[in-house]
Amino acid sequence: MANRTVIPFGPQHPVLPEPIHLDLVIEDEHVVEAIPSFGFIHRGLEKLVEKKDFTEFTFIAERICGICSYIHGMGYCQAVETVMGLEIPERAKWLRTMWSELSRIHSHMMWLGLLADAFGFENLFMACWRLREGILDVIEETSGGRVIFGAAKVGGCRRDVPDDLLARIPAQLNAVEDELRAITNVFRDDFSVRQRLCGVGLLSRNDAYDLGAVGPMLRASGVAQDSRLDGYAAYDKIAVEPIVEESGDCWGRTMVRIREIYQSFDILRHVLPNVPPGPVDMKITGAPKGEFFARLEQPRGEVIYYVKGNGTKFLDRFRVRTPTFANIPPLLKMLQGCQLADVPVIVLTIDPCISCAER
Amino acid sequence: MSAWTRILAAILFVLLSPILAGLLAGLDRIISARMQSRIGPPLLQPIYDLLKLFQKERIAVNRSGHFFLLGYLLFTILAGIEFFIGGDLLIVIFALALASVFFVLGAFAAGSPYSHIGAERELIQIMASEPMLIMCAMGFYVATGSFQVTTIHAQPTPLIATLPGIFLGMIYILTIKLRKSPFDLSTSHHAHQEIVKGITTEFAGPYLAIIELAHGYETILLLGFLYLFFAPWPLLALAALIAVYFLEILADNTHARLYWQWVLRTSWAFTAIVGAGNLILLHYLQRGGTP
Amino acid sequence: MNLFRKSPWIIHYDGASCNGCDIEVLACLTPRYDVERLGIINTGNPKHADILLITGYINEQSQPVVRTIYEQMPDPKVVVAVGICASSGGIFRDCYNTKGGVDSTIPVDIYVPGCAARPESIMDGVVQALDLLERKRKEKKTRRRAIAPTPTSEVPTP
Amino acid sequence: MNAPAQTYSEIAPERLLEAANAQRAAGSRLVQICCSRLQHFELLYSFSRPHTIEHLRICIPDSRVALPSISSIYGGSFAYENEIHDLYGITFTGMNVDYQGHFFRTAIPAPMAVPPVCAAPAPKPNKPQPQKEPT
Repeated sequence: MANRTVIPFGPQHPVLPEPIHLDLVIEDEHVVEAIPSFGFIHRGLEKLVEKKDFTEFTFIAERICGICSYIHGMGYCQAVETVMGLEIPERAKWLRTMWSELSRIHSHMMWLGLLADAFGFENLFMACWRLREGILDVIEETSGGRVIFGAAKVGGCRRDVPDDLLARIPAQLNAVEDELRAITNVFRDDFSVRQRLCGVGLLSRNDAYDLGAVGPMLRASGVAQDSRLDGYAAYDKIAVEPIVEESGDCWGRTMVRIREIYQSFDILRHVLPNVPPGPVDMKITGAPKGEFFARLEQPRGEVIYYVKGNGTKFLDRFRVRTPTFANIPPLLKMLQGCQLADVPVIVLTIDPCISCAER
Repeated sequence: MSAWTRILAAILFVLLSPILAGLLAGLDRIISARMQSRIGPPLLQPIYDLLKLFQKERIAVNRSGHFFLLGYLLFTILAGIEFFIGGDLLIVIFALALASVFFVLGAFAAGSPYSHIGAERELIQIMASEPMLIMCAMGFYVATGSFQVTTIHAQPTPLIATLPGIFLGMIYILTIKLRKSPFDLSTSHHAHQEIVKGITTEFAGPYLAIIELAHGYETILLLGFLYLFFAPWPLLALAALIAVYFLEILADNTHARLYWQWVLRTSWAFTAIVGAGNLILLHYLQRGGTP
Repeated sequence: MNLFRKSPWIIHYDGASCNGCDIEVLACLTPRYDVERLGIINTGNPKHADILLITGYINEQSQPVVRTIYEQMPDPKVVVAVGICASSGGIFRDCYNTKGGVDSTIPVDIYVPGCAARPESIMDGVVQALDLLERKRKEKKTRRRAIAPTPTSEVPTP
Repeated sequence: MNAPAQTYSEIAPERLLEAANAQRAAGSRLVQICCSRLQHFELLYSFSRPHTIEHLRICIPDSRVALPSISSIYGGSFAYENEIHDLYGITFTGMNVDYQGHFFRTAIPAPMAVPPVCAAPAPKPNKPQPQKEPT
């Protein structure tokens, strides 16, 4: 069996919901080399910024990716607002924080399910996705949409959330959190899950830093980096402690994400009673002129929006560097020498969002 | 058994097994779904699936592959007939092994990398499960002095009393044979897998139906093996079979898929300890009893 | 008996989309929506599938992939375009890398609206596809009887 | 906001490797490389330490100017460089992983190298015809 074979992995593959293609050179089920190819979802939406009005472009920014949709829209708006020197109303800032934390929880829970599916644990997949519906219910109640909810707007939020609804949400969240404990315990303690995660896809601290890993990837390798510390939206009034694991393997990354879910629940419990009264958006006059890099923390890691305006309604350049794009070099590093059975698990631990990466 | 009852048993096996296996699989899917807090498909779903597959278009990937699949089906049925007419257990095991080899050859002939890896893994699974099947036959022989299913079936005391270790080992390899987690390496019924559908990737429509059909016969045959342990008490046997099958579903729903190295290692270790241990102990006791 | 109505196996391919519809397609499989009630299995293997669910539009690189998947599926088969992007290109229609909706590459039978399409409407689309499957099988059978045994005759593409 | 200070500094293309080496010695992380098509091509290399973010700006008149790859210093930079090569047609020399123009396969070669049409409401129904890039 010791001859080399090349296995085409993807672009249509049941374990990967999204098209990415890897040519795996394998020898006895060990991956010698992984050669990825991209471009299956490349849309070129950055170029659209030259055809669409900068306020209208928010909708396209939200559709960079359907999973972290809200944070994309919000990050774009934040970059434009900084260029224009706008200070958005306080209530909008708190609502933005609320929605981005809800997005983080829903994204991480979805990811936990997909990971379980990748190592063949169907029951766990179903359990995670069942609970995720509870979070989607909250998102739907507050914004009207399930995954892409169009609540971001240059200058604030597109909708206000009534105070009685805000008061009701914590109880809903607590119910989800209670049930989630049982599931995350399985990820932490179950024998067969640990067999599949511990020591798989090791990424050392130095490699993670040098290759430019971001988000849970970087934090699971022991680097405390979290863009929420920069204090955008209402994060300057909330104490956020970066969650760090030292092991640097798939299990460590799972633990980082699980602990982040609970952290987000805590943040939401702090945010929801403290949303100040007032308007949620402001009138926009003029057009952006200047350039700015906005850094935000997505569920998948640090995301960067670059906006360059020329004083007209149409921006010169919009660029987004998504976390998945930054995590591709570390992924290739981890895939070398792993087992074929581990490929889906390792690919999933970067929480790949190919739509984000290819835009 | 007279010639006529034998023929009747053979016909009943050939006709009823697919229906029985279909119902069993349907129940399996419903119970799995309930474990996952879903409602699940109708009870007859596997039968609908099978009939639908026969109506699909035939895409000829490789003719020899299809010939091998027919061999797989034929030898599985032959093994089953030999078993249910009360024939020789060794012939049953050899026919079953031959059927598996046909299946693997069929997948190798298909020529896609996924089905190749699936076939390699299937070989490993055969390696993991075959020793236990042979040990089971040996156990029956040591306990009853015969390889004939009729003789084993006619024992006055249930064999579970003397062969508990062999029974445990058979349950273990049943998980492999039913393609349940953590042993769903070569292909898997529902869970998504890194090698897509593994060994069955390249077979479409009626050919996939043949595989499903053969798998159904194999399931019934293996349950027949387990029945022999309780032969004098049919009701207890039925209860035991239901309990075992439920256990398999439970294992499927509480485990991740593991590596082939792990599967090979543990199944050999487990079957060696419980199976061979049981055999040695039994042999020793019998000699001690009649010096 | 209309077996295709009872046992539709789906395969999902993500063209160039934003993922919103993809995760909704997956959500259909999970406890709240549970399409296995209708006998639907997400096979992930084109050779086993009856219904091709495509989300997102077609671009330069995904075009041959979509075509291959479609050709690998044995007849009868139905294509469901999920979401606005898959139907017409949607919000990304003006992008330089867009070839248009799924129907620019393969024949589409059912269009599911929405951005992102909700699980309910995806399920509705799939259920509408079920009747088509049986009809296509019958059409093919009568056609084959009419024009003698040419086993590789394809369903004409509209 | 207590966001870290962002500094922009312009350097000559020849000094790129030297500057990247200096960043690496200072312990910075490569955050991103962004190319913009204005009347000229403008590349922004962003480096970050925990509390600062520095952008190095490089301006080149057209895409025929080849730039040195910094992948020998920052191993992960190949992704950005391949992307810029495919979308803007700028050549990088000495990339550690070179996709030869197949990182993003687009219908038209170097689609983003077209300068922006500022302030025009842009009703552009004529889609560019696909052409194969000679490789």
